[in-house]
Amino acid sequence: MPTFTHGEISIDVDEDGFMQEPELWNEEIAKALATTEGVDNLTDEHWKLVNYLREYYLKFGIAPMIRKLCKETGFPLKKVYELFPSGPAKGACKVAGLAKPTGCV
Amino acid sequence: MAEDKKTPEELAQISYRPPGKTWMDSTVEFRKGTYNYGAVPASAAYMNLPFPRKWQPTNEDWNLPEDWQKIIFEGMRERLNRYRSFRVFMDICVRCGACADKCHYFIGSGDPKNMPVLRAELLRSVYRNDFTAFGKLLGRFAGGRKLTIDILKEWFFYFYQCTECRRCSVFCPYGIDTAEITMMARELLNLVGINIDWIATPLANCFRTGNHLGVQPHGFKDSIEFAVEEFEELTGIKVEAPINRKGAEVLFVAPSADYFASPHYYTLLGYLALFHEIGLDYTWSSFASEGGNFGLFHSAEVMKRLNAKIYMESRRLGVKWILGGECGHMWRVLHQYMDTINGPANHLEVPVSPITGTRFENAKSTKMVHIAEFTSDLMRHNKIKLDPSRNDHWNVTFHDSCNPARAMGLIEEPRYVIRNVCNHFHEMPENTIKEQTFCCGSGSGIGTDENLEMRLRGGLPRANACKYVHDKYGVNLLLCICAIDKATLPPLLEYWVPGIEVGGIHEMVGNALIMKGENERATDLRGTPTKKVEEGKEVTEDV
Amino acid sequence: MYDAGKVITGIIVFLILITFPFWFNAASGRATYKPDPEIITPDDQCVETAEYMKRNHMDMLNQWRDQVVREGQRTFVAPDGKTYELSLSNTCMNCHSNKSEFCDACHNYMAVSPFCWDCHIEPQETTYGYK
Amino acid sequence: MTVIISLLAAVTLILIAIIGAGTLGLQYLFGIVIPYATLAAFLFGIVYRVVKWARSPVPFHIPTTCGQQKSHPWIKYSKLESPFTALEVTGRMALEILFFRSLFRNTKVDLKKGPKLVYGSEKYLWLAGLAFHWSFLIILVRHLRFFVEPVPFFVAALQTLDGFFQIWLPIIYITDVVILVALLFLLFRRLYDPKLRYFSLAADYFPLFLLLSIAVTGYLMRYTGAKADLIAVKELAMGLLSFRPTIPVGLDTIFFIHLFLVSVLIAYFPFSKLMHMAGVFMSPTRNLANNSRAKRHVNPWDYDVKVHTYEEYEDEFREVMKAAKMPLEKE
Repeated sequence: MPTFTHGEISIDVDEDGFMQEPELWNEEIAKALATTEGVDNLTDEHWKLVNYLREYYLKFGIAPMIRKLCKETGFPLKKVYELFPSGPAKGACKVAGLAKPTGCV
Repeated sequence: MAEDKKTPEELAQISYRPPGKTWMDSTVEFRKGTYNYGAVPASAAYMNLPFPRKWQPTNEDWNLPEDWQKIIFEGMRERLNRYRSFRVFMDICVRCGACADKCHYFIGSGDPKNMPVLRAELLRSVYRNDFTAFGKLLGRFAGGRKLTIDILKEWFFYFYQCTECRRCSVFCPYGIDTAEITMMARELLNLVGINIDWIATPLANCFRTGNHLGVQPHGFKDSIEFAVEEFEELTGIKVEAPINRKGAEVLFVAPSADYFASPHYYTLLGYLALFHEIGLDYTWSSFASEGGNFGLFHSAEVMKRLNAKIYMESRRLGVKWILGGECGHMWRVLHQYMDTINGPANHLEVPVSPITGTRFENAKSTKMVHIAEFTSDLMRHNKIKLDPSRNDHWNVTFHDSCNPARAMGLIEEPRYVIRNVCNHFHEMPENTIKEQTFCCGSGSGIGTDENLEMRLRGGLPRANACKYVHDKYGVNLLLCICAIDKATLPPLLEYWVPGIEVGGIHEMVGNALIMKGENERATDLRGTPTKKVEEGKEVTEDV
Repeated sequence: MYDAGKVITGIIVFLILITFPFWFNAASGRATYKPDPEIITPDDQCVETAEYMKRNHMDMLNQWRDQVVREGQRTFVAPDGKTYELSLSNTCMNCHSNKSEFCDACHNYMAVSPFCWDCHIEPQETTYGYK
Repeated sequence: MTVIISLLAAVTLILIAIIGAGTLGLQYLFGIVIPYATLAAFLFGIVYRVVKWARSPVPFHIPTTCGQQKSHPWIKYSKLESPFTALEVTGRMALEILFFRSLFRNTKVDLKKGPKLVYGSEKYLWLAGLAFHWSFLIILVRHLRFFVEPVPFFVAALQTLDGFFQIWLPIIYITDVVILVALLFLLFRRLYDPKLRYFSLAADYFPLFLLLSIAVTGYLMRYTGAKADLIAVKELAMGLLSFRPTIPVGLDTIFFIHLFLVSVLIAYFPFSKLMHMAGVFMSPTRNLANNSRAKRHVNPWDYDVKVHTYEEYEDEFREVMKAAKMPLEKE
C-alpha cells in the first residue's frame, strides 16, 4: 500500500491517495493532501468546505449528500469544482481525510 | 487518470483487426485506466471472503494460496455440477462469431478478448484442457490451455471488463450468456482471494449498514429529512417520509445512491412527491436501505446474504408487499433471484395497488413491484394529475438499462410513464434500445474511476446513440431507471457528447405532478427554470 | 430444478427418431428383402455388361434420347462392335419387356421414379403373354 | 495453422479409407465394424452428454428477455420473446431451433469518422446456417431410402420436391447444391473475417472439411462416372440394420470413403461442438418462461448463509438511532 509523504508528513494512503486512517487527520495533513489535488493554498472557502465535511463525517461516519453539502455551505456544485477541480468526492473528501464513497455513485 | 487523459478523437481510434499472433499465449498488461484495484483486506475479511490480503493487480506476485490451481479446479468442478448453464455453455459454443461485435467493450476497445466468444474461451480453454476427453488427449490442438498464473491474470483483467449486460446472449443462437460465464469466473477468482475493491467494500458496507455506501441509520434519516425539507422549499408541501414504521402497507426499497448522489437525488424527490400525492401508506427502511446488490457481481452466496434483509425487514415491519425503486441490477436480483434465494415470501400478500385496486399478478409470488409498473398503472387509471409541459425544457430520450430490459422485459412501462410526463420524447436508434440496449459501460461493479478509460470505451456505443438524438432532435436529457447509469452516464456523456444531462423517470413524474396545495413551480426539481417561466420572463422583458 | 421428465422425454424421442430404420425394418419384415429383376425374353447379351448397366443405364438412356431426338442419330455401336437401334421400346424392351418385374423391382426398392413413362407408353405386359 | 491441420486431418481420413478399404481390402472393417462402433459411440455419447448436462440443475431462473414482459393487461407482451407460459416457451424454442430466431437478429457494427457507430443488418450467417442445417436434414431424410424397406412415402415426396427443377440426370437435388454453397460460405467466412480467424480453433475447421468431404464423395457417386451400385449399398445398410451384416459385391472404394467419413462424423459428434444440436434445447436463457415473480423457482442445492439480522444491526447502531429518534425494537 502506498505511503504519501510531504515534508514532515508521512501517512498511509490508498491507490488514489485517500487516507487509510481518517482518524489521524489534522489540518497539516489536509494542506499536504491538497497539494495532490492541485490546490497549493487552502483559502477560507476551502476550509469552510473541508470543515463541513469533517464535521459531518465525525457525526455520521460518511460524507454528506452532495446536494446537502452544496446547500449547507452555500456553494453551488460549480463552485465546489472550482475549489477542488476533481470534485466533491474525489477532491474535497480526500483533503478532508474521508474515504471514497462506494456503490452506484 | 487526469494526467494522461486522451481526447475523444484519440480514444476513438479503434481497430477491430486482431493482432497476428495467437490469443492462446498472450499476457495482460495492467495499464492505468483499464483495470480495477484489488479489494481492501478489511472489507474482504468483514465478508469472510477467502484469503483477504493486501494485493494489487500490478504486483508481479499475487500472493496466491499455495494450492491455488487445485482450489480453482475444485471450484470449477463444483460449479459445473451446480449450474447447467455453466456446463452447457462450456460445451456448445460453435464460435460462429455472432456475439463478437455485440459487446460494448469490444466496440469501444477493439481488444479481441473483449469479444464475448473469446472472453468465454479464456475460461473454456482451461475447462477443455482439464475436464474434457479431447482436451486431455490433444491439449492445445483441441483448444485447451494449462492453467497458469498468466491465465489467472487474464481472467481477472477480462472478467472485470464484462458488465454482465447480456447483450451478446440476445444474439447467440444458443442463448449462451456471457454474464453466466463471467459470474463463474468471478466466483473462481474469489476462491483464491482475488476481488476488486469497488465490489468488496460496497459488499461490506451493505452487509453492515444495509447499503453499499455505508450510510448509517441516523445518516439515512438525515438524508431523507433533508430531501423532505428541500422539497418543501421547492413546492410548499411538506411530505411524510416515514422510516422503519411498523404496520405500513408498503415497504419501499430504492438504491442507496438515490439518497446520496446527484442526479439520483431528483428521482428521490419524485418518489416523495408521488407517494405523498396518492397518499400511499408506506415506509422506508434504514436497514433495507439498498435495493441494489453488488453480490450479484461477486457470488451467488454473497448475493443471497445481502438480499436476505429485504424479506427480513418486510416481515419485521409487517408490511403487505414491497415496492422497488429505479435501479438496474437490483431488478435482476429481485425479478430472477430473490424468490428463489430468500423466498417464499409467505408473510406478504399479493401486491394490490391501494389507489387503483390493480392486483399485480405478475408479482404474485415474489410480492415485489417495480415502480414503473406501479406508476404506469396509476397513470392508466388517471389517478394522478399531470402537466407534462412542466418538462418542456427537456428534450428526452430513454436509455433501457441492461437488466430491466434483458432480464425482466420491462420495456413499455417506463416509456408509458415518460409519454405521460414529457412532451418531447425521442427514441435512440433501434439497434441500441430495448433488448438491444447498450450498457453504460460501467455496470456489474466496475463503475469506478481507476478504470475510467475502459468505462469511456465501453460507454462509446451508448454515448454515440445519444449523440445521434442530440444532433437530430436536440435531446438534452437522458432518462434511465438505473442508479449505476445515473452515476456513470454523466461523465461519459460529458466526454463523448457534451450537452446531455441524466435523470430518472420519477424525476420527470415529480416535475409534472400537479399536487394539491402546491406553490406555483418556478423551477423543476433540480432548480432549472421551466420553459413556461422562461418564456413568461421574455414576454415581460419585452414589455 | 432438473426438468428430468422433459430431458428423459427428449432423449427417448431422439432415440426413437434416430433408430427409426431399425424398428421400421423390423416391423415391415422386409429387412432381408432383395430385389431380383427378372428378364423374361432374354437375348444373348445386353449392349453393355450387366455391371456397367446397373450403374449407368440411366445415363445411357438419357444419351440415347438426346441423340435420337436432337441429332437424329439412331445407331449405337457397342464395345464389341455390334450395332443396335437407339430405341427404348424396340431395343431395350425386347429383352426387358416386363416393367413391373424388371424396372420396378429396383426402382421401387431405391425409391427411384424415372420419367421414362412421362413420354413413352407403359408396356402392355399382358400382350407378351406372360402371366 | 489450425486450418491446415484440420485440412490435413480430413485428407488423412480419406487416405485411411482408400488404403484400408481399397488397397488392403479391409471391407469388413470399414463396412461393418467401424459403422457399428461409431453408431454405438454416437448414441451412447449423445445420451451420456445430455445426461451429464441434465445432472447439473438450473438453480436460478435466468431467461434472457428479448421483448416486453407480461405485466399489465393493457400492455401487449411479447409471447415469443418474453414467454410467460410453457406453451409460449415452446413457441420460442421452436422459432429458435427451426428458424434460428436469435441469429436472425444479427447486426454488424461499423465505426465511421466522428466517431460514429453504424449498425447494419447482417443476415448472411443466419442464411448460410439455416441453409446448411435444413439441407443437411433433408439429405439425411432422403438417405432413408438406403435404410428402410419399403421406402416410406415422405422420402419419395421429399425427393420429388428436392429435385423440383429436374436438371441433369440423375436429377440434381437442390439441397445438394445449397449445402455445398453454405458450407463453402461458412468456411470462407471463417477464413476471411480476421476476427473469426483469430478465435477459430481446429475444432471449427475440421467439421467443415469433414462435411465438405462427405458431400463431395456423395456427389461423385451420384452425379459422375464413379456411380455406386445402389442396390449393393442398400444391401449393406439393410444387413447392418437387421444385424445380419454382409459385404455385398459391387461396393467401390469411393463408397467406403464416404461411409468412413460419415462414421468419423458421427463418432466425433458427441464429443465436439456439434453437440449444440442437443444443447440448444437445454439453454436456460431460452427454455424458461419469464414468470419468475409469479412462480417460485426452487434451487435444489440452496443452503443457509450467514446473514446480518436486524437485531445485530440495531445492536450496533442503537445509540445513534436513539439519538436520531428512530424507532427501536429494544430501548
